[in-house]
Amino acid sequence: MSMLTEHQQRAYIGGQAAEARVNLELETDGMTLNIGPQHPATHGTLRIITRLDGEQVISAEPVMGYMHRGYEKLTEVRTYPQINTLINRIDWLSSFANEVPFILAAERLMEIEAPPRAQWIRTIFFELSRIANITLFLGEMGVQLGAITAVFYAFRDREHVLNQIEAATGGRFHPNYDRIGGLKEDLPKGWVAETKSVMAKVRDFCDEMETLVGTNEIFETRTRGIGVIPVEVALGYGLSGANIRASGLDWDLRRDSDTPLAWKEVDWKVWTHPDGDSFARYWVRLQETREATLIVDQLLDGLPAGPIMAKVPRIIKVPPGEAWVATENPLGEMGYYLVSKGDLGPFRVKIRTPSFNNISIVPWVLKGVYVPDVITILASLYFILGDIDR
Amino acid sequence: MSSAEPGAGDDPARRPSLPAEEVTDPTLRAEVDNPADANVPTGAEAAPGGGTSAADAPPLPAAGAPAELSSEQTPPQGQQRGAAGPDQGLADVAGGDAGSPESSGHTGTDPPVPAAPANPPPVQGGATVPEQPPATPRAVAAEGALARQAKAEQADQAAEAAAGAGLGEEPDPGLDQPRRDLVERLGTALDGGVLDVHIVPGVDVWVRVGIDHWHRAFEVCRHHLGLTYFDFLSAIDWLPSPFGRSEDTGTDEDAGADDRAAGPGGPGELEHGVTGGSTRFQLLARLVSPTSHLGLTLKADVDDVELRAPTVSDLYPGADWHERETWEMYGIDFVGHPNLVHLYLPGAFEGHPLRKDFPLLAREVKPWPGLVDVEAMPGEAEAASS
Amino acid sequence: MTLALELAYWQQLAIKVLAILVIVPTATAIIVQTFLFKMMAHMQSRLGPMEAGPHGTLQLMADGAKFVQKELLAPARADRRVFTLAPVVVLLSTFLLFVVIPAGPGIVAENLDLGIFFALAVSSISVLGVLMAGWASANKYALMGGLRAAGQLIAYELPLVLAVVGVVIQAGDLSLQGIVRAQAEGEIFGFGLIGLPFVLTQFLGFALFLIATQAELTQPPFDMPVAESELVAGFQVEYSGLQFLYFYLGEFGAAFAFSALAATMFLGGWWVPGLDLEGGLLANVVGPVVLFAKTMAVAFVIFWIRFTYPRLREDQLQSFAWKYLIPLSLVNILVTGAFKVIF
Amino acid sequence: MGLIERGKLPKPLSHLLGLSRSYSLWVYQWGLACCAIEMGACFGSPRYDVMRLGVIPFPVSPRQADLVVVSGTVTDKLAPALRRLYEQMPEPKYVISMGSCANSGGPYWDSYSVTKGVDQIIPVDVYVPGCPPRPEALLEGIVMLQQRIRDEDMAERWKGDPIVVG
Repeated sequence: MSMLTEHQQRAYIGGQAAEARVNLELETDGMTLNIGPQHPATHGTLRIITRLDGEQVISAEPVMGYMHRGYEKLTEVRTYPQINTLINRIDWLSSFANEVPFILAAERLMEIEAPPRAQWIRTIFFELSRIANITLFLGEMGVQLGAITAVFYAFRDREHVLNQIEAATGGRFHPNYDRIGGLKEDLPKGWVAETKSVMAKVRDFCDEMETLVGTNEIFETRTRGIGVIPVEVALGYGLSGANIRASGLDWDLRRDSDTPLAWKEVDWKVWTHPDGDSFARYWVRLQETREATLIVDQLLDGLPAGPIMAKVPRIIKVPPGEAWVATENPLGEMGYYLVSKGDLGPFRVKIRTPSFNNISIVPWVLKGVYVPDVITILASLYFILGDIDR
Repeated sequence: MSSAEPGAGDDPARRPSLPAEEVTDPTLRAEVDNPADANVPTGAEAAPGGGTSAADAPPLPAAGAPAELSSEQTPPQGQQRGAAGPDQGLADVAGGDAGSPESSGHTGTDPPVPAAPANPPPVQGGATVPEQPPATPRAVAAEGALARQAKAEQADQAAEAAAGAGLGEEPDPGLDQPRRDLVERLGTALDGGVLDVHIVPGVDVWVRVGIDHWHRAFEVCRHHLGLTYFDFLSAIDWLPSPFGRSEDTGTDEDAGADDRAAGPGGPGELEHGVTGGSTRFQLLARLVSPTSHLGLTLKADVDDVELRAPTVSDLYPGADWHERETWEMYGIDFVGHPNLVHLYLPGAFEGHPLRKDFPLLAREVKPWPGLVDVEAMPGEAEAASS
Repeated sequence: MTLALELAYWQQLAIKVLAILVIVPTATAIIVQTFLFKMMAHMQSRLGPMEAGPHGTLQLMADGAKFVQKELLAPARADRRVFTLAPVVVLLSTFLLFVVIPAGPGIVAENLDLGIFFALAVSSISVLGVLMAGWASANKYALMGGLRAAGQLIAYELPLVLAVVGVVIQAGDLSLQGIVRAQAEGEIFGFGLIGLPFVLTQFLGFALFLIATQAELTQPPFDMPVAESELVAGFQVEYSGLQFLYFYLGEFGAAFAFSALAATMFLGGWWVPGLDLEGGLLANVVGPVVLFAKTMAVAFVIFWIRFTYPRLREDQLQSFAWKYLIPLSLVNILVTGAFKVIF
Repeated sequence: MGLIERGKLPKPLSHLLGLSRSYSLWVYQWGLACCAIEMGACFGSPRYDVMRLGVIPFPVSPRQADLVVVSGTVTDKLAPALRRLYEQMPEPKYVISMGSCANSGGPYWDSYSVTKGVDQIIPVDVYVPGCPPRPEALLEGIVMLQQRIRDEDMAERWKGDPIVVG
């Protein structure tokens, strides 16, 4: 009998000692809460280790790599067309937008210009994939905060856009439609008129989202003033896209960098918001979706005629050299640093993805925040796991 | 809205359907009415002086050059449009700039589309292609606003650039004044640290610095050159892959072989890219100025033996994760990094995957199942017709 | 209960207990089926379960039968006894609520004089069940869920009770039959045909009651304890199989019970013009149907709010209760009292 | 349930229980990569609504789920988490492996960090090929799984070799 109790005593004392050690560094025994790797709030498999004091977060450390597929190593052992199929699976919501910077980098090294019609169609599909990506965000933001109905409307109206992408490219959202020097094939008959009507539907969807979620008082109390990111901190961490425009910086690669795509020929506007909080990020993305539908309408009006493929040798060999091309993807600035030595495949491809930098600010922005706000801030930063882990 | 003149599109619903009064929040309404003023930079560099952005874009499409050729030589073929896209409105406002000639396709991808009506509209285009949009596309509101905004970006940077542009000397092809200024001022600040520079006018600029000047270069870029935006940091392993290109099929093998025979030597030979280099591992980083949109790519050779580099996460907090990833993938140790632990790979992963000599086991066991010998197309000689 | 044949007391008791044990699960099934599956689906422009039974009506039978077959898991470090007891406690409070709700002149399990007082006292037992579940599952998420639930239910117990006080002052009687009778006999400025459903005079009380019920049932916008995106499933994280079914039944049973209470107190209960209050076959048959219809109407509003609104943060939720709901309900009581004295 | 396992139940009753199991498959949200968006379109969008078939996407914790759709790339770092989650699900449980990444590593067949196929970790009942498979393909996988559950005999352990859709 006594042996048993002595064993229990030793275990008890051991437990106390361990407990004391933990408390030593913290005056209160903080609780470590593990959000993820499987968690409805994180879009996929991001794990965040948070030390809590009651409901407040003392420190948050994201753990990644659960979706790391080693893209940069795989691109070194593949030829250019094979890489093209691989990279549109990085940011799987707007997959056409992943192909464009890589193709532009290769074209810059090969000094080939795609004919104007191809550039215009590329811009149209770029904006279509932006709409497909951000409409899901508008619905998802509602679900993260508890309004279940919003995401169903998002999925319903996103289907129309996917139909248009599939009609022209064959894939719902992994089109693999871009080629070095142009596009795979031209648009099917009647596609332009159909896309016009889909754009009108997306605009109605945006208005619906604005009334259902945007101007909802509880949504505003949950997001206004939460997760405020000033501009300098955003610049230091390399945030891009709607996250930095929501902090007030008027910077959009579509207008500011000299991409050969057709944004210059269209009249559109870059939306910014001075607050920099979660609501601002949601609001900027909502306006960007509307703006994207207007861009597509104008592009469809002025679509030039002509060939869609420049003269390209059948076996593509990019001459030796290095090129960096970045475009304004729906999530932010996505760029490829292509190093080629004249082989069938590139020598080294550095893939700069927007979500990687967007999430690197999480430890800074989550300090001293309530647990429910962790979800709001993560939802408003809007990252895709494939983008972070490559 | 201060947009200069409406673009080709004529539909009145140009502005988003968000009527002003629906926007209740005053800050929002201010935002909707005049976007350019709303982005009062809080502490960040003010929008650049008119001079910089105008000067940044030489009106004439400058010569794009492949890496090897020195930047002055004009490209053999294919007009590389270089101008960063000032348009009619901007040029007038900036004044003094050699106004872009009426027909210059500053953003035209192909030779500027002639003002004559375009060739017959494609069949499925449905509506006839409207008359070719006026040669000068609408001045983008924000860019115009940027030019008008007189605040100097950084006392020395703006003055220097404005002085350069003000001279109004004849813009010869290949001159890319803002990027040259950037490199000169970096060179003076590092006094000798800059080992090699490569400028592709109007496109990009590479600078290779010594590894001991690496931290100083970042400091200068951040505090003096206004490159406050941290883009990325990574590394390149210049050792040619000992596993060869298992992708090449039969026909490509011989095509590839003779190139390699003529080109750089076998696997042992290190052949570096744009700004040269001597060691196997080379650090690569890119910084951008969020206002003048100038990007600078920094490179530095890492000594092969001790593989060590100073960390820059104290200057740019974003570098923290990039350096962890580079350490994990290449094994380059970053001195002074707060917590250099695995980022992507599970703890027990040994080896550095992105090194060229790291084998991809699945490929060694069985080459790509889809390896079909690509038979030559009939009439291989003439290129595939468009 | 005045039945034709004289029954010994225990026989009447057995019938009553049996009746409640039958009514509550079927009522919950109807609520879940129509609202949680069908109404939510149609609100989100889709069909909802269609395969099980004609037009998906037997979906809940399939769910029930499946949950019975599931393996009962409990975490190793869980406190076994408290772990299994928690769902029973939550279910108990739902069943007890139905004791006092009158469905007709003669149809009421126990016409207590303190009817409404008993109902509110019993409804707070579920807080105990939730806390027991939260603590016993030895899981961080469950613990946080349990603590949040305790804070929230207590914070919203007060407006619930105070909203009811207004009704009691106006009816002058605590027993639910009395409240129904008061509503039936009252008249508005001499026009007595439709009686005086208290919602007309106590609209503030009705609104407060609905908001407090939404919080009692831990439904969005007050569903912090079971917040999917943060606490995974709050205190229900570790429950599987039959125990989860108890929680499920408890949650929606409580929804039915509270909307029945709201219907009785504010919409005139089982009485409609034309039914005599003393009893008789017609009233005893039509009464339950009327009560059911009014309850479904109230439940529709509750679930409608549930599917559209995002959830409030913990501190906003508490401040909303203490700063707005409780003062409002006190004002309501003051006004009702003043009117009672004047008229 | 011990009773069902030992197969003592009369034929019609076990068929009825099988019927109820097939009509109320509570599915567990375990979205990984691009297939998760197609799974979301299948679960959450009105056009391919899966609730019609009685598959309810409500439960959030594995304890209440009896079907898990592994949709996306399973990496070596994620394998232990996936294994632990599978074990937390109560017994009559089924697995659908959706997409070529989950089936066999897919386009990342030569990657150093991707597990080549989820069946190395957990037993799989239905394979849905495609990269990403269309929502209709997942629906077909679910319907075939339901047919199998309906006439499944819980007594014998071996459930037959896995179904491959299409």
